[in-house]
Amino acid sequence: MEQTQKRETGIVRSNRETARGHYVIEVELPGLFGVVCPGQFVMFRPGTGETPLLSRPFSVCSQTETGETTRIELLYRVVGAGTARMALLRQGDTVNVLGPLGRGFDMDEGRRVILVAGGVGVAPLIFYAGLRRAREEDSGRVRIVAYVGAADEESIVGVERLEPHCDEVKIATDDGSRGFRGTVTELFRNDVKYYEKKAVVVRACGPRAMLSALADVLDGQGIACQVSMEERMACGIGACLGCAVKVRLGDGSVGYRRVCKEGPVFDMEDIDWHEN
Amino acid sequence: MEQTQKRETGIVRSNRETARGHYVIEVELPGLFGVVCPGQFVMFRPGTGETPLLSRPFSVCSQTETGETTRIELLYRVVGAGTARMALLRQGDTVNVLGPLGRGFDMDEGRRVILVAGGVGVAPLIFYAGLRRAREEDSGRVRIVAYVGAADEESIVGVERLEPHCDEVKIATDDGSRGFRGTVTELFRNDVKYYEKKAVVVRACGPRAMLSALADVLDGQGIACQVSMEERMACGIGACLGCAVKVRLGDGSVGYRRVCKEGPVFDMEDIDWHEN
Amino acid sequence: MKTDGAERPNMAVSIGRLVLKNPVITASGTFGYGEEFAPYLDLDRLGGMVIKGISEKPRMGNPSPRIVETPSGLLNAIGLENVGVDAFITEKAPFLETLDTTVIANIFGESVDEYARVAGKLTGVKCVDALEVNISCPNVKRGGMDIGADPEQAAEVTRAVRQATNLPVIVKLTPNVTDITAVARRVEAAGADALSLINTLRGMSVDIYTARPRLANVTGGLSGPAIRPLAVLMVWETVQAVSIPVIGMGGIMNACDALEFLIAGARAIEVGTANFVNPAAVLDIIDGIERHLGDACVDDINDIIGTLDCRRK
Amino acid sequence: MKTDGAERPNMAVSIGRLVLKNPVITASGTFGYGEEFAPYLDLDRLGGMVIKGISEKPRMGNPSPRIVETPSGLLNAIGLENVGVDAFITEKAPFLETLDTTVIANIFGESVDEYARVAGKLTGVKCVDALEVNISCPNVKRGGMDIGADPEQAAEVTRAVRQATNLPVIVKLTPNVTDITAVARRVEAAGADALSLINTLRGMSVDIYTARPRLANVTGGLSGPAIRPLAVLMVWETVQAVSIPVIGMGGIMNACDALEFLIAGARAIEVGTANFVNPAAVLDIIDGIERHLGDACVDDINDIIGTLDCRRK
Ligand SMILES: Cc1cc2nc3c(=O)[nH]c(=O)nc-3n(C[C@H](O)[C@H](O)[C@H](O)COP(=O)(O)OP(=O)(O)OC[C@H]3O[C@@H](n4cnc5c(N)ncnc54)[C@H](O)[C@@H]3O)c2cc1C
Ligand SMILES: Cc1cc2nc3c(=O)[nH]c(=O)nc-3n(C[C@H](O)[C@H](O)[C@H](O)COP(=O)(O)OP(=O)(O)OC[C@H]3O[C@@H](n4cnc5c(N)ncnc54)[C@H](O)[C@@H]3O)c2cc1C
Ligand SMILES: Cc1cc2nc3c(=O)[nH]c(=O)nc-3n(C[C@H](O)[C@H](O)[C@H](O)COP(=O)(O)O)c2cc1C
Ligand SMILES: Cc1cc2nc3c(=O)[nH]c(=O)nc-3n(C[C@H](O)[C@H](O)[C@H](O)COP(=O)(O)O)c2cc1C
Ligand code: FES
Ligand code: FES
Repeated sequence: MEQTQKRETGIVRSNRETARGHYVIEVELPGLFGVVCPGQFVMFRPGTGETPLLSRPFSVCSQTETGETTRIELLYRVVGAGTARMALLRQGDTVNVLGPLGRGFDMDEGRRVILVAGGVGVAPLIFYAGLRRAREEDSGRVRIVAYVGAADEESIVGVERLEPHCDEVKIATDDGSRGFRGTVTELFRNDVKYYEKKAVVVRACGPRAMLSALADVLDGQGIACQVSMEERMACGIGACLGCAVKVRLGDGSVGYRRVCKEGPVFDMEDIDWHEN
Repeated sequence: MEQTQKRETGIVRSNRETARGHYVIEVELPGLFGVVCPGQFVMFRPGTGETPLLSRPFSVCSQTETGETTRIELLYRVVGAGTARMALLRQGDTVNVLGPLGRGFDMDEGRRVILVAGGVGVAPLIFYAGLRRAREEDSGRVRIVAYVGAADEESIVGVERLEPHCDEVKIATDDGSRGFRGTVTELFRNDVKYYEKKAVVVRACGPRAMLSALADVLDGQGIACQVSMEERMACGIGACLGCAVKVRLGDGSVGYRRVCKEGPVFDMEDIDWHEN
Repeated sequence: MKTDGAERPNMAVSIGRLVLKNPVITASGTFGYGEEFAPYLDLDRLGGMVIKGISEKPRMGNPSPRIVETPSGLLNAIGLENVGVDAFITEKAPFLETLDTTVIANIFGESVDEYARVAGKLTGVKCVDALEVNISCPNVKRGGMDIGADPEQAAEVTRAVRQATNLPVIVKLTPNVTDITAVARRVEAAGADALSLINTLRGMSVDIYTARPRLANVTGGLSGPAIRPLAVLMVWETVQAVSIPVIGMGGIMNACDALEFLIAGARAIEVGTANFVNPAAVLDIIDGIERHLGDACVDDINDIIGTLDCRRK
Repeated sequence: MKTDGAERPNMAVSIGRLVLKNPVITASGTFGYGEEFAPYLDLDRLGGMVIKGISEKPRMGNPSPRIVETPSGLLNAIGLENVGVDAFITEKAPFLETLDTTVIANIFGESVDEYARVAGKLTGVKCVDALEVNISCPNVKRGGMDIGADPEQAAEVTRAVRQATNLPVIVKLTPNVTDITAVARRVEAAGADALSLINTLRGMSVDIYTARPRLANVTGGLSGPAIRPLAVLMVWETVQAVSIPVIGMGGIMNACDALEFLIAGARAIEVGTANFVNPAAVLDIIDGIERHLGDACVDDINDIIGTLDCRRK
């Protein structure tokens, strides 16, 4: 099924706080999106009010097509004015959704998948794990292990949603209040030697600092890794050039790529981790 | 009881559309206002969101003090961004209210009262009529006749609230869909000769054009009239000088007065009706 | 002229030799090379489209963050990233040629000569109907100030471009000046066919938790509704100061905003930041203007341009 | 210096000879003569208060409408209505004398001499601790432009006021200029003790249904959050250009906004439009700054002033 990119007026079906400061919003959209690829995102904006001005990008966390409509879920954390406004949305409110946008994760590679999530970065990985499992008939059983990091026990999100799809979910908290004490990349670093390089692929999403640390861990390991990057976005469709991320080009030089268009998912080795 | 002027966070108790584009919002405020004088107003702003920036002025339409809290009702028409936002408020939402502010109508004069209302201008006159009746024991029976004008039948507001307090409510609509066909001042002009000049007082509120036409009708009639004026306001407390209305000064010259402080209620003859 | 509303009003306007099917143009840097918006609207409906600023050589642009939202505004420091004039001609122009709308190339340079060379290269490119000269570039000589802030330099660039091309030349003015009409008059005298204004206003934003600027480039340009009152005034003053047509822009989000500029005297308007909020914003604006004309029983858009009535009541 | 958070941080700042108990001052024209706000807050908590602009003779001001809201902004054309310097001294000063806060009189004139005369009359008035000279007045000679837009005239006014008073002289700059630092340097050289900026930006708004300006005065001055990014930049640039203290303002609505200016180098800040949205806004700002210092373990406000770090990461 082909993907249609549209700006739609959707209706909020539910909007609940699932962990401290973290919410899941479910939105019903008219028409069908076609298959969203995990890692793709939407530009989201409440349907009324003039502030904030711009839409905000959120990874699609789940998608259900039901006859004539599409339901999507977004998992978000309140960090500023836009997400604070979003948390006030109630059932029946109208919202604007543009998408699905960007390049998602490659889905078919690897017989073993490692997911590395920092905070709300878990959102596209939940979608990835579920879809990977659903497609298993065709491609044989996949082993999925997820590493999930958060500041503390209270702000862990998505674990209960990952568990049904994963063989194992490992948790790291900065303060050790649940699981490993430390960052999720430290937790993963301890395990990395046990994985069989050629069979596994890594899919990661989280703050840049986490992804950068992950790049360090994987450096020279020969494990294929894709990361979903975040940058501030104005348009989400490749027009404003606001969401530039620095990449290494084939010839050894550097250049910028648009997170919203060439990304948000990039091959880890393409990113220039030294600088924005 | 003395009046306390405060900025309070109130809770919306109800917010209903009562005529096309016209709403009544009931807000509960902590603490007591003291007796609000009809014609006084509040500066009102939804408690969340950044637009619009400024509070909007609304005449108090009713006030109930219940032990520890004050409930006020505002009657408003959606005309722009601020009132459109206001119409979205729901029960339980928080709002900011500053008031009561300004100078209200003189309450004790006149054994016969004529109320002249244009559109939502009826709000403070409803309050006035009710309070006048309530105080009747002390001052003897007052005859209250209300003239209410609106564009058409569907946008007439407040009549059902005026009727319990008034001996007569006369209606004018621009298109004649209910009552007299024409403006409320034309309707009143037909009657003015029947009133006994010295015994009656007029209390009026509505758009400037209506009040100006009323000033024409009353010109040289010797009938005491007070009008509630509208101007755009930023602060509501006399600080910005934004709400200037041109008045005639004792010495025949003109000057500006602040609608929010020296008004919104003025003696009709003090206003310079020729210009803003 | 009044109409009974049965016929659709005339929406065509002319900017000198340039005839636009309606007065709504997408602003440079906010509509990519057009392609990006093709999934969301029929590009042929546009009055015109100004292409992202083009320089002689490709430019990489600034580090991220390049944008930050401010109250009713957008602060950007893209750094004029673009593919360069040669790649524009080979890679981007072919798509634009397929469109039935007026295409205006926005050009800039770091020197007067670079402006002239880019103008020269774009002259004769089939899809390019006019040039918009962006003189809001930081100029090395005057350290941080825009070329366009100096009437003398602005005029010099205008003359150079004028000589390098036979295309209509629209000079885009910067608002970061004491008196925009002084620059406007000099640019008019130097041969511009039209003026467009305003470009962004210089601004900055500070992250108080890190004590660092929110933009990697420290400063940026402010666009969006926040700047509209400033833009409307500058357009109105400029219209009175020159006799060439003026294209107005700055914070236009909807048809009402567009009409403010048209009534103030702009012959056409450009829409920038609004394209980010809603990629089909320009269509709503075109339809909204047409509806307004219908409601007001005006059968030609040109009959409302410059009708602002400033007499005291 | 770091603190363990047990003690309250020092909030006092000095602007030359003037010592303020905290850096939060109410801006001219937005706080009346102070009295109007007495029901809503304890005025003694203010770092300072700038009085509505005072001229030699009373001024009636402009016709209504005088204000209109724009996106995140307020456009005003009050027309400098005020009671005049004599009535100020007899009617308004006595209340101000009862307060324990720094009172700054904002003055303006239509000529250099008028400035000097008003300054002279206010010198020695007990409640007046300093003068803020508003040079954003339209000047007949240069038709429409501000006196303050011309470095030469700005310096002349500064010199005249400097000679007429021994009070600290703060010159309030207009943002409607190509290069505010050029004006700042000239004003500094002419003897100003401090600078304050920014005043409002010139703007206008059109009612599209009547094709008339929304302000009776046609044009007005834009304030409020919309202008904050422009104000922060001008303050930051000015701080680097002069060695006298700079007071920052423009769209400060809360403590975070105030901190942007302080980090950018402002020694104190003024709060204008926010007073209209919430008459007790300044108290929230004072408390919020203090809390921020506590959270960041900084025990002196002066330790965060000018700490903006613009190095690339
Ligand atoms: C492709 C993509 C997918 C995303 N998916 C999710 C998701 O599934 N769930 C979720 O909670 N968040 C997600 N984000 C981040 C989300 O867009 C931001 O949290 C949001 O825009 C913040 O808006 P705000 O107005 O609340 O905060 P603001 O007031 O705009 O900013 C608050 C803080 O967040 C930072 N910030 C703002 N926008 C971004 C951004 N785009 N990238 C990185 N940092 C930012 C700012 O620097 C600032 O420190 C995603 C971002 C991108 C680019
Ligand atoms: C003392 C006072 C009491 C009022 N009481 C009531 C009331 O009880 N019920 C009610 O519905 N309205 C009342 N108003 C008017 C009300 O304040 C405005 O309708 C409201 O501010 C409009 O806000 P907005 O954002 O919806 O419209 P905007 O977008 O601000 O303006 C829409 C239109 O309304 C006009 N307008 C806006 N503000 C005012 C104003 N203050 N005075 C006159 N015209 C204005 C504008 O010129 C414009 O044409 C009162 C006004 C004053 C000054
Ligand atoms: C992200 C971005 C990029 C821009 N790039 C250019 C450009 O390359 N050339 C140019 O002349 N103007 C550029 N502009 C300015 C716009 O064309 C326009 O003048 C300005 O944004 C004001 O209009 P608006 O408020 O409708 O956005 C850019 C603006 C933005 C927001
Ligand atoms: C209604 C109003 C009246 C003002 N009057 C004066 C004045 O008399 N003198 C002056 O120097 N500035 C005056 N200003 C400018 C403010 O002091 C301040 O510089 C400007 O509003 C920017 O700050 P803000 O965005 O916090 O409001 C006035 C501003 C407003 C909104
Ligand atoms: S967000 Fe506009 S180009 Fe990516
Ligand atoms: S609204 Fe500010 S003085 Fe009246």
